[in-house]
Amino acid sequence: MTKSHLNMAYRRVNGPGQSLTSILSHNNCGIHQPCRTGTHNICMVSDFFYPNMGGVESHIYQLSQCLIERGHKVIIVTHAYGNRKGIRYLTSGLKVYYLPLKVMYNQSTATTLFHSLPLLRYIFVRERVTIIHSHSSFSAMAHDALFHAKTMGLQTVFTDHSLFGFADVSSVLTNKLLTVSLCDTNHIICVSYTSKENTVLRAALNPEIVSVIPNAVDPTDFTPDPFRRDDNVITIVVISRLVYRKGIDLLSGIIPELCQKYPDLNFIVGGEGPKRIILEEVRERYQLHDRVRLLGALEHQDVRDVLVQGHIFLNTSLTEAFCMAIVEAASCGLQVVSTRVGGIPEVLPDNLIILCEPSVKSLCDGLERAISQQKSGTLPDPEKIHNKVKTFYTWRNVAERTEKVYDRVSREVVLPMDKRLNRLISHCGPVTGCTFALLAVLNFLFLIFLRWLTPDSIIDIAVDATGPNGAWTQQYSYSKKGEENKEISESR
Amino acid sequence: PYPEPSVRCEVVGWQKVLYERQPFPDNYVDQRFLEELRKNVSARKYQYWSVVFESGVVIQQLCSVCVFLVIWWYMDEGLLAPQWLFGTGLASSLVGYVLFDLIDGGTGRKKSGRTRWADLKSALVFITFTYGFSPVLKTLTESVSTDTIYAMSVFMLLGHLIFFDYGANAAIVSSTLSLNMAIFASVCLASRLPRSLHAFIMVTFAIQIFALWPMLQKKLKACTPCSYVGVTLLFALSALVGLLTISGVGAILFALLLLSISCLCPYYLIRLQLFKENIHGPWDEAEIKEDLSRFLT
Amino acid sequence: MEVERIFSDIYGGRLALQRRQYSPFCREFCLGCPRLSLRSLTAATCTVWLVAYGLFTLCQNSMVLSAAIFITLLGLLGYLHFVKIDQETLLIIGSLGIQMTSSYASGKESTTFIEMGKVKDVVINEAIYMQKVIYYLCILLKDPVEPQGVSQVVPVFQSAKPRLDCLIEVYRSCQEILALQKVTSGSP
Amino acid sequence: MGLLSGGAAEAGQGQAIPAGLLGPPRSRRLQPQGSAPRSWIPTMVLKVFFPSCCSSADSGLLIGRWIPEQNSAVILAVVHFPFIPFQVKQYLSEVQKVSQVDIVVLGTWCNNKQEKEENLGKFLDDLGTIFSHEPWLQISKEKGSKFWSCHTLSRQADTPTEDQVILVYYDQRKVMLSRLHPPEISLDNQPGVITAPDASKLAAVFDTVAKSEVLFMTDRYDDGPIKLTHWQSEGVEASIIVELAKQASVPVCMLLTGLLSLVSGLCKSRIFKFWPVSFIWSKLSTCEQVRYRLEHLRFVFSNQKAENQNQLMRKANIFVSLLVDVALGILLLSWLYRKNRIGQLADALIPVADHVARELQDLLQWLMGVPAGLKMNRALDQVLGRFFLYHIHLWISYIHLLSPFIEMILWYVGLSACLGLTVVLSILSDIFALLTFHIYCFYVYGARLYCLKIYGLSSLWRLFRGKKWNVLRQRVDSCSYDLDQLFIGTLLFTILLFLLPTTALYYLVFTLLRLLVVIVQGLIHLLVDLIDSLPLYSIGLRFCRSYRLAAGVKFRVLEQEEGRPLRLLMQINPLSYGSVVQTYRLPTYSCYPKDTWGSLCKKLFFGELIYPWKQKGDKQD
Repeated sequence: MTKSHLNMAYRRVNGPGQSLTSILSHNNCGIHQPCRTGTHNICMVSDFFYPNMGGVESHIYQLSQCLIERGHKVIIVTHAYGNRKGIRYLTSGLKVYYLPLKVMYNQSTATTLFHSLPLLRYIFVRERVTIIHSHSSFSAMAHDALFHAKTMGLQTVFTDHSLFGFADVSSVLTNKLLTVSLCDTNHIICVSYTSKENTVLRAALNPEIVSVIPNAVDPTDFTPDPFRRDDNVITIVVISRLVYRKGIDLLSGIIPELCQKYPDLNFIVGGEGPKRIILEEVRERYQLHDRVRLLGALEHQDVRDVLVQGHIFLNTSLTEAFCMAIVEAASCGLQVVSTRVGGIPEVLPDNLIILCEPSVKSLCDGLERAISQQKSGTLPDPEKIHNKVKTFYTWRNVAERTEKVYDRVSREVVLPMDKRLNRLISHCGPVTGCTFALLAVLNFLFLIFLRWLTPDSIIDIAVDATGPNGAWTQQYSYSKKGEENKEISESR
Repeated sequence: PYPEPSVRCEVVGWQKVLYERQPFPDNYVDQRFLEELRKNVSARKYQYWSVVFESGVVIQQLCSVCVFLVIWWYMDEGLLAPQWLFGTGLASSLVGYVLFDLIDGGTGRKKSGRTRWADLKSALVFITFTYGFSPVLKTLTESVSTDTIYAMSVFMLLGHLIFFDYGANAAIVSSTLSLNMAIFASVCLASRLPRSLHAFIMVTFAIQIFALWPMLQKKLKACTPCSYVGVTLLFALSALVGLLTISGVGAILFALLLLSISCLCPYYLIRLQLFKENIHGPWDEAEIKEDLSRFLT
Repeated sequence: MEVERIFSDIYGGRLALQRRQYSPFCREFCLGCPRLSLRSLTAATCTVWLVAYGLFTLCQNSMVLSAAIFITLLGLLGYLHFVKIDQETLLIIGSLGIQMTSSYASGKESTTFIEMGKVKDVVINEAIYMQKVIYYLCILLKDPVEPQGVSQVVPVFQSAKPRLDCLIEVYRSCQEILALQKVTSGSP
Repeated sequence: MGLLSGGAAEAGQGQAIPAGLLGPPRSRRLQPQGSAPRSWIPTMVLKVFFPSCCSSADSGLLIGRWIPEQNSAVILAVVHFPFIPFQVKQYLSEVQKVSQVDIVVLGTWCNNKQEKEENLGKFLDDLGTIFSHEPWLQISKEKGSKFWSCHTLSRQADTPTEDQVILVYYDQRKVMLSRLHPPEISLDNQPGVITAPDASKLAAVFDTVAKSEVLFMTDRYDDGPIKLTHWQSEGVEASIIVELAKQASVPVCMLLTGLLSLVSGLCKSRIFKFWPVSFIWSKLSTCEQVRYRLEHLRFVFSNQKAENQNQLMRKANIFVSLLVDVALGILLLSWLYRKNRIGQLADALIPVADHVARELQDLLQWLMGVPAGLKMNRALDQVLGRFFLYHIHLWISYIHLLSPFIEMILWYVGLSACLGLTVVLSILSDIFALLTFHIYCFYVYGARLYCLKIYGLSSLWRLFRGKKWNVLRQRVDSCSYDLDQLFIGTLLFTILLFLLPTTALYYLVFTLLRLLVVIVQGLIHLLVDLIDSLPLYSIGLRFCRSYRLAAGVKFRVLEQEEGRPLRLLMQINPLSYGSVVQTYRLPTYSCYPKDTWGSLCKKLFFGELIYPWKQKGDKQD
């Protein structure tokens, strides 16, 4: 293990090296800076991060960027993706730890509740982290981090990005686990009111400690471009992962219906997944090869180019906490037709979206309405839509509201061990509560052992790459200085 | 740090939208919180007798397994001559074959478009293969101990009962698997019989009772429910009688089992419906009502 | 001119950093790891011998004991000759190159000399090592194919893993010398 | 003079340009020097590579090569007084013609043994005007002190500089003889790194010294116009044997090449083209080995010279390994043919084969019973057992048919030991393969049977679950079978399932036997490969003359005092044995298994033929 990681470290680009060189050569005071008043040292933990793509990933990234902009220190901890192990730096000195933990099931690490403690504790200590912010209830690592943070007496925030039913057995179990891991979390953030209700029910929480902070899109990435689409035909764009939860089966019913009805209707489907086969079968069966384009997996930067080719955006999801796709589409000036599920009704005002029931018939009606509007030209101008949507969701706003949560959390007191155990037992039912109380105690003992093994005093404090006097900002001055040197030597 | 809800925000009132900045803190809890919470949306009211009627399928299947075992026991003991069994089996299957077409006046056959020639062919295939393999079957498991065989066949028959298609659409239902398990069990048991002729006839009988008989049942149930009930009762009685000749206790236990399945279980089902508490809300994953297979086929 | 300072490695052990400056463009850093402690040595030996004695009591065969003695001796020799590094030296000669010498406890020395032409930069890097996240000094080698890229990263002080403050000290003087190098090669 | 000095002069001009650009900043920047390093304004450091053998030479001119892009001077030799400048220039230009290195006069060297006389000093100064070079070095060594002073004069700046100079002493002989290996051998390898010689200055220094070998051909005793000091000035190294060998090698090579071409022509002749012969020819490892050796011989004794060092090394390695091989072989030969060891061997051989066969028979008997209390299907068990027993019976009779000739065969085979130990070993492995042929057959039968069963079972199991393998989508689809299909499938499935243990057991036993044989053969092959591929010559070279194979250089800082130039000693860093072997190991023909352990186990489980990896099994199937 050792060797491999060192080797891995060698193979990295020298970006981080540069940044470190700069800071080390110029401000050694920058190393031992205390936590600035009013700003926090935040550690985002989640299994899902780049190179993996999705809503959670972009949320974490954008939020971190905006927080750094606002002067906080942010680091991200996730698990290793293939060859991408170790420590990387992203734009504006955002530091990402790719920990070498085993991946169990779709990009979520296996958890033993203990094995990740040594590394996480080392990171929390060396980065002087004050607030742990975990993301996504699917991520085992996020829950581990919450657990360990509580053991170490750090403040914790959790963001839930997904909705859960209560019907089947699996959801019952997951809800129980969520109850346990959230029962002593300081604050929870949900992306929509529906999601908040859902989370409050699942984890049996006090709704006062649950804030609703929606996702956002970067409106500059999604600008309309009416000339890219040809108005002789009407194009319907669908961009989502091709899985059951996204209602691809509905789509496979909608496509033949409408294509038989309207000869001048085209579909563009972006995304990849197990349900792709169904769409292909439909396309073959109804001879729609020239009218239904399956683009396959899309890079995030290509999404906009696909969106602007269409007039209408169709979202057939069966469940959504906060649908970013429709916001992006609306921001590109498309008329959005979507199913009325989850938090979608809260996302866009009624004049921008046509909500339907999750059935082929209702969706077809909605689409026909949109088509007729399009034909009669009563749809508003894309630019107008864009300018309107632009004001709705911005990452800066998200960052501000999240910052408020941090401020509030940092003023709270962390439960001492005994209170924590009591809370666990009283809050999570006798059996589960006692089990996890025991685990918590074991974890605490493990932590003490680790502290004895490597005291905090011999852990190097990490160089702060972000912030006003961080390495990243220093770097430019460094290079400029180099320039000056050169000039001097030439001038003489 | 939060702007206290001022006077005008009572005027404005909170609304459940995300795209507007509202003068409330992010963790504001309105009285409309959880108003869309529903309970027991999909709870169904069951009629007792309909449930009992539906449970007929299970009874039938249990009885056919029981009959099969009884017959096997008789042949193993040598109390039943294979020729006799073969004759009755042949006769009953012929009768069943005729009935199969009479019941719905041959509409089903027209729909499936299966010719009699195909039926004859598969029948011939059965006979020839079983007859050809019966010597092999005879010597197949002689080195394996009898208990192993019994355990295996019991296990297989249980599997057959579990995976059988009782008309509920669940994930584990697989009629193919259940039929195969039944055949496997029958082959195992047949290999224990004294002679290869016995084995051959046992396997044929297994085909009749596990493969052909359920088809006929399905049709009966669909077309003439009352006659179906009658047949079920008859079949159950015959199975009980057969079991009674072997062991009284077994017969009593079996009878209790049948009773509980046909009467007690429905009662409990209806009782337990009252305690059902199922939370629903906008967060639920919407299920697709209409079948979409029509677009593909 | 020789300066000696005391630092600690990532395990909290004591490290002595000797810094010799021969000339403005030639410096030597000599990092002495803690010597082989008698306690651990005796502990290892005793454990092996106890195990051997246990075996001996089980199977009355004196071969076990002699084998144990041989094993300990060979193990010690091997350890001293191949594993235990007493001293790591980093010699930087401006406009000539960087030389890394690691001398084993047995006196064996292994040297690597990297010419200045190949050195792109000397940086401090982070890596995940066992259950720790450590800093380490490393030399980035130029990629001959495309000059901006880095073909390879060579770690320095690999056996004695000094902490950040020690690395910073070494790193600074490296940067000074490299800076001279860069400026002069840049000017004509 | 004009004509002849042209080269040197224009060379001087050529190099004067960059140096001239460098000149002014350096000279001016010197003044603030000495304060804290931060404020110290740097200059390009001048490196002087000085041969340690010249350190005691009398005063004179330093001749060598000036490498402007690295601002370093490689001093090759010292020209002593008295000389006539014209002759010096002439001589240098001649040397230049021969060795494509532009050797010029770099400066003066004054080694004042007795008390320092300044007239010599100023004489040296105005030598600089005769031999124009930029910068003009002045290295001088006082009596007693080991710290030298080194001045560089440049036309623009007349102030001599001290501490911008590094004196690097090098051992001229070693540097000339050693060859610098590309660094990616010494560092852990990185495929992309191929350094052009000018990129790395050390390579430049090395090949400068290596090329100007001509310069070192004159020692002080031959009466040339000028006297030089360099590593051979005490007398040129040469050995008569080497010369003789060089003379003799050519005709020998001619002769052997002729023979070899004859032999190879014979090998290529028509008889070996026909199917069975060529097939067996390709299967026997002896033939492989012999062919391999023939190739080696042809390579070694080919008349065309080895164009580069690698080729030469390779030739030497092959030659040495051949010699060692043959020597070992002859040793063995002499041991074998003493007091009728062949006869004993032959007598021992037949009983061994018999014994093996008998053991196999017992094994089969055991299998036909109830082995280890396993539940086997008796009928199948009997059938298989009888079949194999008959096979063994055939085998034994064959062996006995063969027995009278064994000794003779061995005797002739033994003669082949003079071709080398490897040939004998490969013959041994072939004999072993022949003697265990029956095991091989058993293995193949068992494997085929087992393989059939496994595949049948797997597909029938899919049918049993109501699935089927979709070939187009490469996945398992669910599918609805007809009643009769299901019935027959399940019937067969049951039968196969109950018959599986029997076949599996036979397969297992014979696979284990086969593996045993394969392992033995593999060990023999390993030995052969070791002898074939070990680069003995290189290893010997590394052992005796470690500087000949240089991984790089290492520097030692000699002790020094303020204001004097920095003195380094350049030593050669020898290549490690491991990298020697992996650089020079000779390619071998042997076919090792390509598959990993996991895939091997998978193959074993599914009953595919594991060895030979190609079509050696076709003989029976």
